[in-house]
Amino acid sequence: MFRVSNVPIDTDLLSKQLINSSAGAFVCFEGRVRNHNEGSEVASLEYEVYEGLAAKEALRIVEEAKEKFDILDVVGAHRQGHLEIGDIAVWIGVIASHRGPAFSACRYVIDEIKHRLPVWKKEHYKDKAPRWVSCHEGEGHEIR
Amino acid sequence: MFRVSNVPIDTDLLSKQLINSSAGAFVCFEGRVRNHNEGSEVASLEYEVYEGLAAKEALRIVEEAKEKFDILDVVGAHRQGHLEIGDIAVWIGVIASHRGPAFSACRYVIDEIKHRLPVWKKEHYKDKAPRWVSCHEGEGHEIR
Amino acid sequence: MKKLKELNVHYYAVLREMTGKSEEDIESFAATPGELYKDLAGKYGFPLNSRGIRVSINEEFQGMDATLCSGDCVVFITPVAGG
Amino acid sequence: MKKLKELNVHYYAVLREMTGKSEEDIESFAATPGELYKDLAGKYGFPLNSRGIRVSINEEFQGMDATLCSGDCVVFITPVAGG
Repeated sequence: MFRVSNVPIDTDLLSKQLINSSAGAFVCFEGRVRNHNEGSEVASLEYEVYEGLAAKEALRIVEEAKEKFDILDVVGAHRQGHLEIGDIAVWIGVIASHRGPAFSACRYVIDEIKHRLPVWKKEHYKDKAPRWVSCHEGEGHEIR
Repeated sequence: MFRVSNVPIDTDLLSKQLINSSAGAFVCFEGRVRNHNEGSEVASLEYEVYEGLAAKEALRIVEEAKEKFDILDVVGAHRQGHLEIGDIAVWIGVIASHRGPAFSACRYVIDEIKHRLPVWKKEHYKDKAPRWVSCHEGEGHEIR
Repeated sequence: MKKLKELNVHYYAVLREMTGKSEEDIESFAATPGELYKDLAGKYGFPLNSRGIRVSINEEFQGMDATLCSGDCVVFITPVAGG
Repeated sequence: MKKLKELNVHYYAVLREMTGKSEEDIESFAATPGELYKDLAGKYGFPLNSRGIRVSINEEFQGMDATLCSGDCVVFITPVAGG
Protein backbone atom coordinates (compact mmCIF):
# COMPACT_ATOMS: atom_id res chain seq x y z
CA MET A 1 0.00 0.00 0.00
CA PHE A 2 1.33 3.42 -0.94
CA ARG A 3 -0.47 6.72 -0.94
CA VAL A 4 0.22 10.29 -1.92
CA SER A 5 -1.28 12.57 0.70
CA ASN A 6 -2.35 16.22 0.80
CA VAL A 7 -2.71 16.17 4.56
CA PRO A 8 -0.22 15.36 7.34
CA ILE A 9 0.89 11.72 7.32
CA ASP A 10 -0.73 9.77 10.15
CA THR A 11 2.04 7.35 11.11
CA ASP A 12 -0.13 5.55 13.68
CA LEU A 13 -2.70 4.74 11.04
CA LEU A 14 0.00 3.47 8.65
CA SER A 15 1.69 1.41 11.38
CA LYS A 16 -1.61 -0.27 12.22
CA GLN A 17 -1.64 -1.74 8.74
CA LEU A 18 1.59 -3.52 9.58
CA ILE A 19 0.30 -5.78 12.32
CA ASN A 20 0.97 -9.45 11.68
CA SER A 21 1.69 -12.09 14.26
CA SER A 22 4.44 -13.60 12.08
CA ALA A 23 6.36 -10.31 12.20
CA GLY A 24 9.37 -10.23 14.52
CA ALA A 25 10.77 -7.03 13.04
CA PHE A 26 9.29 -3.69 12.08
CA VAL A 27 11.56 -1.06 10.52
CA CYS A 28 10.38 2.36 9.52
CA PHE A 29 11.90 5.36 7.83
CA GLU A 30 10.50 8.85 8.25
CA GLY A 31 11.80 11.65 6.03
CA ARG A 32 11.30 14.97 7.79
CA VAL A 33 11.72 18.55 6.60
CA ARG A 34 14.95 19.73 8.14
CA ASN A 35 16.02 23.30 8.73
CA HIS A 36 19.10 23.18 6.54
CA ASN A 37 20.26 21.86 3.17
CA GLU A 38 23.67 22.17 1.58
CA GLY A 39 24.64 25.03 3.86
CA SER A 40 21.44 27.06 3.48
CA GLU A 41 18.82 27.71 6.14
CA VAL A 42 15.52 26.25 4.99
CA ALA A 43 12.27 27.98 6.01
CA SER A 44 9.74 25.57 4.46
CA LEU A 45 9.24 23.19 1.55
CA GLU A 46 6.80 22.59 -1.21
CA TYR A 47 6.32 19.12 -2.70
CA GLU A 48 4.76 18.72 -6.10
CA VAL A 49 3.79 15.20 -7.14
CA TYR A 50 2.65 13.74 -10.44
CA GLU A 51 0.17 11.62 -8.55
CA GLY A 52 -0.92 9.06 -11.10
CA LEU A 53 2.58 8.05 -12.12
CA ALA A 54 3.97 8.37 -8.58
CA ALA A 55 1.37 5.95 -7.21
CA LYS A 56 2.10 3.40 -9.96
CA GLU A 57 5.87 3.68 -9.62
CA ALA A 58 5.70 3.40 -5.83
CA LEU A 59 3.69 0.17 -6.08
CA ARG A 60 6.26 -1.15 -8.54
CA ILE A 61 9.04 -0.38 -6.04
CA VAL A 62 7.09 -2.08 -3.24
CA GLU A 63 6.64 -5.19 -5.40
CA GLU A 64 10.37 -5.21 -6.22
CA ALA A 65 11.17 -5.05 -2.51
CA LYS A 66 8.86 -7.98 -1.80
CA GLU A 67 10.60 -10.01 -4.49
CA LYS A 68 14.14 -9.12 -3.44
CA PHE A 69 13.77 -9.47 0.35
CA ASP A 70 12.15 -11.97 2.70
CA ILE A 71 9.57 -9.58 4.09
CA LEU A 72 5.88 -9.73 4.94
CA ASP A 73 4.60 -6.30 3.94
CA VAL A 74 5.44 -2.69 3.07
CA VAL A 75 3.33 0.42 3.64
CA GLY A 76 4.29 3.92 2.58
CA ALA A 77 3.10 7.46 2.02
CA HIS A 78 4.45 10.66 0.47
CA ARG A 79 3.24 14.17 1.15
CA GLN A 80 2.52 16.83 -1.39
CA GLY A 81 1.87 20.50 -0.77
CA HIS A 82 3.44 22.98 1.60
CA LEU A 83 5.42 21.55 4.54
CA GLU A 84 6.99 23.18 7.56
CA ILE A 85 10.20 22.23 9.37
CA GLY A 86 9.67 18.94 11.22
CA ASP A 87 6.77 17.80 9.04
CA ILE A 88 6.91 14.28 7.65
CA ALA A 89 7.54 14.26 3.90
CA VAL A 90 7.71 10.51 3.39
CA TRP A 91 7.11 7.42 5.52
CA ILE A 92 8.03 3.79 4.79
CA GLY A 93 7.26 0.90 7.11
CA VAL A 94 8.32 -2.73 6.60
CA ILE A 95 7.56 -5.89 8.56
CA ALA A 96 9.41 -9.19 8.32
CA SER A 97 10.13 -12.26 10.41
CA HIS A 98 13.73 -11.11 10.89
CA ARG A 99 15.37 -7.72 11.10
CA GLY A 100 17.96 -8.11 8.32
CA PRO A 101 15.48 -8.18 5.43
CA ALA A 102 13.31 -5.54 7.13
CA PHE A 103 16.22 -3.07 7.24
CA SER A 104 17.36 -3.89 3.69
CA ALA A 105 13.88 -3.58 2.20
CA CYS A 106 13.13 -0.30 3.98
CA ARG A 107 16.40 1.15 2.72
CA TYR A 108 15.74 -0.14 -0.79
CA VAL A 109 12.26 1.36 -0.96
CA ILE A 110 13.26 4.83 0.23
CA ASP A 111 16.33 4.92 -2.04
CA GLU A 112 14.29 3.97 -5.09
CA ILE A 113 11.51 6.39 -4.17
CA LYS A 114 13.99 9.25 -3.96
CA HIS A 115 15.36 8.46 -7.39
CA ARG A 116 12.32 7.28 -9.31
CA LEU A 117 9.14 8.90 -8.02
CA PRO A 118 7.99 11.98 -9.95
CA VAL A 119 8.16 14.24 -6.91
CA TRP A 120 9.70 17.68 -6.94
CA LYS A 121 10.80 19.77 -4.01
CA LYS A 122 10.98 23.55 -3.86
CA GLU A 123 13.00 24.90 -0.99
CA HIS A 124 12.10 28.23 0.56
CA TYR A 125 15.01 29.83 2.37
CA LYS A 126 15.32 32.37 5.11
CA ASP A 127 17.66 34.62 3.18
CA LYS A 128 17.41 33.93 -0.58
CA ALA A 129 15.03 33.11 -3.40
CA PRO A 130 13.34 29.68 -3.44
CA ARG A 131 14.73 26.97 -5.67
CA TRP A 132 13.70 23.57 -7.04
CA VAL A 133 16.16 20.97 -5.79
CA SER A 134 16.80 17.41 -6.84
CA CYS A 135 17.84 14.45 -4.74
CA HIS A 136 21.09 14.11 -6.65
CA GLU A 137 22.87 16.29 -4.16
CA GLY A 138 25.84 18.13 -5.55
CA GLU A 139 25.34 16.79 -9.05
CA GLY A 140 24.09 20.11 -10.39
CA HIS A 141 20.80 18.90 -11.82
CA GLU A 142 19.13 22.26 -11.39
CA ILE A 143 17.45 23.72 -14.42
CA ARG A 144 17.70 27.28 -13.20
CA MET B 1 18.46 7.54 26.54
CA PHE B 2 17.77 3.88 27.10
CA ARG B 3 15.38 2.29 29.52
CA VAL B 4 14.42 -1.18 30.68
CA SER B 5 10.67 -1.29 31.10
CA ASN B 6 8.26 -3.53 33.05
CA VAL B 7 5.26 -2.11 31.21
CA PRO B 8 4.37 -1.94 27.49
CA ILE B 9 6.73 0.26 25.50
CA ASP B 10 5.08 3.56 24.56
CA THR B 11 6.55 4.24 21.13
CA ASP B 12 4.85 7.64 20.82
CA LEU B 13 6.48 8.82 23.99
CA LEU B 14 9.90 7.58 22.83
CA SER B 15 9.48 9.13 19.37
CA LYS B 16 8.65 12.50 20.91
CA GLN B 17 12.13 12.56 22.40
CA LEU B 18 13.52 12.44 18.88
CA ILE B 19 12.20 15.77 17.64
CA ASN B 20 14.93 18.05 16.34
CA SER B 21 14.60 20.54 13.51
CA SER B 22 18.01 19.51 12.12
CA ALA B 23 16.77 15.95 11.61
CA GLY B 24 15.93 14.98 8.04
CA ALA B 25 15.78 11.27 8.77
CA PHE B 26 14.21 9.17 11.50
CA VAL B 27 14.73 5.40 11.43
CA CYS B 28 13.26 3.05 13.97
CA PHE B 29 13.41 -0.63 14.69
CA GLU B 30 10.75 -2.45 16.65
CA GLY B 31 11.35 -6.03 17.75
CA ARG B 32 8.04 -7.79 18.23
CA VAL B 33 7.15 -11.17 19.69
CA ARG B 34 6.38 -13.36 16.71
CA ASN B 35 4.32 -16.53 16.71
CA HIS B 36 7.13 -18.79 15.52
CA ASN B 37 10.82 -19.46 16.08
CA GLU B 38 13.01 -22.04 14.41
CA GLY B 39 10.02 -24.07 13.33
CA SER B 40 8.15 -24.05 16.63
CA GLU B 41 4.87 -22.29 17.37
CA VAL B 42 5.46 -19.72 20.10
CA ALA B 43 2.67 -18.97 22.59
CA SER B 44 4.34 -16.22 24.64
CA LEU B 45 7.71 -15.01 25.88
CA GLU B 46 9.37 -14.09 29.11
CA TYR B 47 12.23 -11.61 29.19
CA GLU B 48 14.57 -11.52 32.15
CA VAL B 49 16.97 -8.58 32.36
CA TYR B 50 19.93 -7.86 34.60
CA GLU B 51 18.81 -4.27 34.80
CA GLY B 52 21.82 -2.49 36.24
CA LEU B 53 24.29 -3.94 33.77
CA ALA B 54 21.85 -3.80 30.85
CA ALA B 55 21.25 -0.09 31.32
CA LYS B 56 24.99 0.62 31.47
CA GLU B 57 25.81 -1.53 28.47
CA ALA B 58 22.99 -0.02 26.41
CA LEU B 59 24.27 3.49 27.07
CA ARG B 60 27.74 2.34 26.03
CA ILE B 61 26.30 1.02 22.75
CA VAL B 62 24.43 4.29 22.17
CA GLU B 63 27.64 6.27 22.73
CA GLU B 64 29.51 4.01 20.30
CA ALA B 65 26.82 4.61 17.68
CA LYS B 66 27.12 8.37 18.15
CA GLU B 67 30.88 8.15 17.65
CA LYS B 68 30.74 5.86 14.62
CA PHE B 69 27.89 7.52 12.70
CA ASP B 70 26.92 11.09 11.87
CA ILE B 71 23.66 11.08 13.84
CA LEU B 72 21.88 13.46 16.18
CA ASP B 73 20.36 11.18 18.79
CA VAL B 74 19.33 7.65 19.77
CA VAL B 75 16.52 6.56 22.05
CA GLY B 76 15.75 2.98 23.02
CA ALA B 77 13.86 0.69 25.35
CA HIS B 78 13.77 -3.00 26.19
CA ARG B 79 10.93 -4.85 27.86
CA GLN B 80 11.21 -7.32 30.68
CA GLY B 81 8.52 -9.63 31.99
CA HIS B 82 5.87 -11.67 30.26
CA LEU B 83 5.03 -10.72 26.65
CA GLU B 84 2.33 -11.89 24.29
CA ILE B 85 2.50 -12.33 20.50
CA GLY B 86 2.69 -8.91 18.85
CA ASP B 87 4.03 -7.12 21.93
CA ILE B 88 7.06 -4.90 21.47
CA ALA B 89 10.18 -6.41 23.05
CA VAL B 90 12.67 -3.75 22.02
CA TRP B 91 12.51 -0.35 20.31
CA ILE B 92 15.35 1.73 18.86
CA GLY B 93 14.88 5.15 17.25
CA VAL B 94 17.60 7.22 15.59
CA ILE B 95 17.55 10.70 14.08
CA ALA B 96 20.16 12.19 11.74
CA SER B 97 20.45 14.85 9.06
CA HIS B 98 20.65 12.15 6.38
CA ARG B 99 19.17 8.69 6.10
CA GLY B 100 22.38 6.71 5.48
CA PRO B 101 23.83 7.20 8.98
CA ALA B 102 20.36 6.86 10.55
CA PHE B 103 19.89 3.39 9.02
CA SER B 104 23.45 2.29 9.86
CA ALA B 105 23.28 3.47 13.46
CA CYS B 106 19.88 1.89 14.09
CA ARG B 107 21.13 -1.41 12.72
CA TYR B 108 24.33 -1.16 14.76
CA VAL B 109 22.50 -0.49 18.01
CA ILE B 110 20.03 -3.35 17.68
CA ASP B 111 22.74 -5.81 16.60
CA GLU B 112 24.94 -4.90 19.55
CA ILE B 113 22.00 -4.99 21.96
CA LYS B 114 21.09 -8.49 20.84
CA HIS B 115 24.62 -9.71 21.44
CA ARG B 116 25.76 -7.75 24.45
CA LEU B 117 22.83 -6.89 26.72
CA PRO B 118 22.27 -9.25 29.66
CA VAL B 119 18.75 -10.13 28.56
CA TRP B 120 17.40 -13.67 28.48
CA LYS B 121 14.38 -14.95 26.67
CA LYS B 122 12.28 -17.94 27.65
CA GLU B 123 9.99 -19.18 24.93
CA HIS B 124 6.68 -20.79 25.84
CA TYR B 125 5.38 -23.06 23.10
CA LYS B 126 1.99 -24.35 22.15
CA ASP B 127 3.04 -27.98 22.12
CA LYS B 128 6.20 -28.49 24.17
CA ALA B 129 8.06 -27.43 27.31
CA PRO B 130 9.39 -23.86 27.55
CA ARG B 131 13.05 -23.22 26.83
CA TRP B 132 15.62 -20.44 27.31
CA VAL B 133 16.88 -19.35 23.90
CA SER B 134 19.83 -17.26 22.86
CA CYS B 135 20.13 -14.85 19.96
CA HIS B 136 22.87 -16.94 18.41
CA GLU B 137 20.36 -18.81 16.36
CA GLY B 138 21.45 -22.26 15.40
CA GLU B 139 24.70 -22.04 17.30
CA GLY B 140 23.52 -24.36 20.03
CA HIS B 141 24.23 -22.13 22.99
CA GLU B 142 21.52 -23.69 25.09
CA ILE B 143 22.48 -24.88 28.51
CA ARG B 144 19.63 -27.32 28.78
CA MET C 1 4.81 12.39 -44.19
CA LYS C 2 4.41 13.39 -40.57
CA LYS C 3 0.92 13.37 -39.09
CA LEU C 4 -0.57 16.08 -36.93
CA LYS C 5 -1.40 14.75 -33.45
CA GLU C 6 -3.45 16.12 -30.63
CA LEU C 7 -1.47 15.79 -27.42
CA ASN C 8 -2.24 16.66 -23.82
CA VAL C 9 0.91 17.89 -22.08
CA HIS C 10 1.15 18.34 -18.30
CA TYR C 11 3.79 20.46 -16.59
CA TYR C 12 5.18 20.07 -13.10
CA ALA C 13 7.55 22.01 -10.90
CA VAL C 14 10.10 24.10 -12.79
CA LEU C 15 8.49 23.38 -16.18
CA ARG C 16 5.09 24.44 -14.82
CA GLU C 17 6.61 27.69 -13.64
CA MET C 18 8.37 28.27 -16.99
CA THR C 19 5.22 27.67 -19.04
CA GLY C 20 2.93 29.35 -16.55
CA LYS C 21 0.43 26.48 -16.83
CA SER C 22 -0.25 22.99 -15.45
CA GLU C 23 -1.33 21.52 -18.76
CA GLU C 24 -2.25 22.30 -22.33
CA ASP C 25 -3.58 20.61 -25.45
CA ILE C 26 -1.10 20.82 -28.30
CA GLU C 27 -1.37 20.03 -32.00
CA SER C 28 2.02 18.73 -33.01
CA PHE C 29 3.85 16.96 -35.83
CA ALA C 30 6.39 15.58 -33.35
CA ALA C 31 6.82 11.82 -33.84
CA THR C 32 8.59 11.25 -30.52
CA PRO C 33 8.79 12.84 -27.05
CA GLY C 34 12.32 13.94 -27.99
CA GLU C 35 10.99 15.96 -30.92
CA LEU C 36 8.14 17.37 -28.84
CA TYR C 37 10.60 18.40 -26.14
CA LYS C 38 12.69 20.35 -28.67
CA ASP C 39 9.61 22.21 -29.86
CA LEU C 40 8.60 23.10 -26.30
CA ALA C 41 12.16 24.06 -25.39
CA GLY C 42 12.11 26.55 -28.26
CA LYS C 43 8.70 27.89 -27.26
CA TYR C 44 9.18 28.15 -23.47
CA GLY C 45 12.95 28.37 -23.04
CA PHE C 46 13.40 24.88 -21.49
CA PRO C 47 17.05 23.80 -21.37
CA LEU C 48 18.06 22.58 -24.85
CA ASN C 49 19.93 19.62 -23.45
CA SER C 50 17.34 17.12 -22.27
CA ARG C 51 19.87 14.85 -20.54
CA GLY C 52 18.48 13.82 -17.15
CA ILE C 53 14.93 14.52 -18.26
CA ARG C 54 12.61 11.52 -18.55
CA VAL C 55 9.23 11.29 -20.19
CA SER C 56 5.97 9.64 -19.24
CA ILE C 57 3.25 8.79 -21.76
CA ASN C 58 -0.15 7.92 -20.30
CA GLU C 59 1.32 7.42 -16.83
CA GLU C 60 4.11 5.08 -17.95
CA PHE C 61 7.79 5.93 -18.29
CA GLN C 62 8.86 5.75 -21.94
CA GLY C 63 11.98 6.47 -23.98
CA MET C 64 12.51 9.86 -25.61
CA ASP C 65 12.30 7.99 -28.93
CA ALA C 66 8.92 6.33 -28.26
CA THR C 67 6.12 6.83 -30.79
CA LEU C 68 3.59 9.53 -29.97
CA CYS C 69 -0.06 8.95 -30.84
CA SER C 70 -2.98 11.31 -30.95
CA GLY C 71 -4.65 11.54 -27.55
CA ASP C 72 -1.46 10.76 -25.58
CA CYS C 73 -0.92 12.45 -22.23
CA VAL C 74 2.74 13.48 -22.12
CA VAL C 75 4.71 14.61 -19.06
CA PHE C 76 8.39 15.53 -19.04
CA ILE C 77 10.00 14.55 -15.75
CA THR C 78 12.86 16.82 -14.75
CA PRO C 79 15.26 15.45 -12.11
CA VAL C 80 13.29 14.53 -9.02
CA ALA C 81 13.77 15.17 -5.34
CA GLY C 82 11.69 12.61 -3.48
CA GLY C 83 11.36 12.71 0.33
CA MET D 1 47.53 -18.47 51.03
CA LYS D 2 44.02 -17.94 49.69
CA LYS D 3 41.77 -15.57 51.60
CA LEU D 4 38.13 -16.20 52.41
CA LYS D 5 35.88 -13.63 50.70
CA GLU D 6 32.27 -12.69 51.17
CA LEU D 7 30.63 -12.55 47.75
CA ASN D 8 27.12 -11.67 46.65
CA VAL D 9 26.12 -13.80 43.67
CA HIS D 10 23.04 -13.11 41.54
CA TYR D 11 21.43 -15.63 39.23
CA TYR D 12 19.39 -14.98 36.11
CA ALA D 13 17.41 -17.10 33.69
CA VAL D 14 18.59 -20.70 33.42
CA LEU D 15 21.06 -20.34 36.32
CA ARG D 16 18.32 -18.87 38.52
CA GLU D 17 16.16 -21.87 37.73
CA MET D 18 19.01 -24.32 38.39
CA THR D 19 19.90 -22.78 41.76
CA GLY D 20 16.30 -22.05 42.69
CA LYS D 21 17.26 -18.56 43.87
CA SER D 22 17.87 -15.06 42.54
CA GLU D 23 20.86 -14.35 44.73
CA GLU D 24 22.89 -15.58 47.63
CA ASP D 25 25.80 -14.53 49.85
CA ILE D 26 28.69 -16.94 49.55
CA GLU D 27 31.90 -17.32 51.54
CA SER D 28 34.51 -18.47 49.08
CA PHE D 29 38.24 -18.98 48.68
CA ALA D 30 37.91 -18.50 44.90
CA ALA D 31 40.47 -15.99 43.63
CA THR D 32 38.78 -15.45 40.28
CA PRO D 33 35.32 -15.73 38.71
CA GLY D 34 36.61 -18.77 36.84
CA GLU D 35 37.35 -20.55 40.14
CA LEU D 36 34.04 -19.44 41.62
CA TYR D 37 32.20 -20.75 38.57
CA LYS D 38 33.77 -24.18 38.97
CA ASP D 39 32.67 -24.31 42.61
CA LEU D 40 29.10 -23.34 41.69
CA ALA D 41 29.05 -25.75 38.76
CA GLY D 42 29.91 -28.55 41.19
CA LYS D 43 27.29 -27.41 43.69
CA TYR D 44 24.38 -26.72 41.32
CA GLY D 45 25.16 -28.77 38.24
CA PHE D 46 26.00 -25.84 35.92
CA PRO D 47 27.68 -26.97 32.70
CA LEU D 48 31.36 -27.65 33.46
CA ASN D 49 32.50 -25.93 30.30
CA SER D 50 32.08 -22.20 30.84
CA ARG D 51 32.79 -21.28 27.22
CA GLY D 52 30.28 -18.64 26.10
CA ILE D 53 29.58 -17.59 29.68
CA ARG D 54 30.67 -14.11 30.67
CA VAL D 55 30.96 -12.60 34.12
CA SER D 56 30.06 -9.24 35.57
CA ILE D 57 31.57 -7.89 38.78
CA ASN D 58 29.79 -4.92 40.35
CA GLU D 59 27.87 -4.24 37.13
CA GLU D 60 30.91 -4.28 34.85
CA PHE D 61 31.93 -7.05 32.47
CA GLN D 62 35.20 -8.64 33.59
CA GLY D 63 37.40 -11.51 32.53
CA MET D 64 37.01 -14.97 34.09
CA ASP D 65 40.52 -14.42 35.49
CA ALA D 66 39.79 -11.08 37.18
CA THR D 67 40.57 -10.74 40.90
CA LEU D 68 37.64 -11.23 43.27
CA CYS D 69 37.44 -9.05 46.38
CA SER D 70 35.28 -9.33 49.46
CA GLY D 71 31.96 -7.55 48.93
CA ASP D 72 31.93 -8.07 45.15
CA CYS D 73 28.59 -8.62 43.43
CA VAL D 74 29.15 -11.37 40.87
CA VAL D 75 26.81 -12.36 38.03
CA PHE D 76 27.49 -15.08 35.48
CA ILE D 77 26.01 -14.16 32.10
CA THR D 78 24.94 -17.18 30.06
CA PRO D 79 24.44 -16.59 26.31
CA VAL D 80 21.90 -13.82 25.86
CA ALA D 81 18.88 -13.41 23.65
CA GLY D 82 18.13 -9.69 23.42
CA GLY D 83 15.06 -8.34 21.59
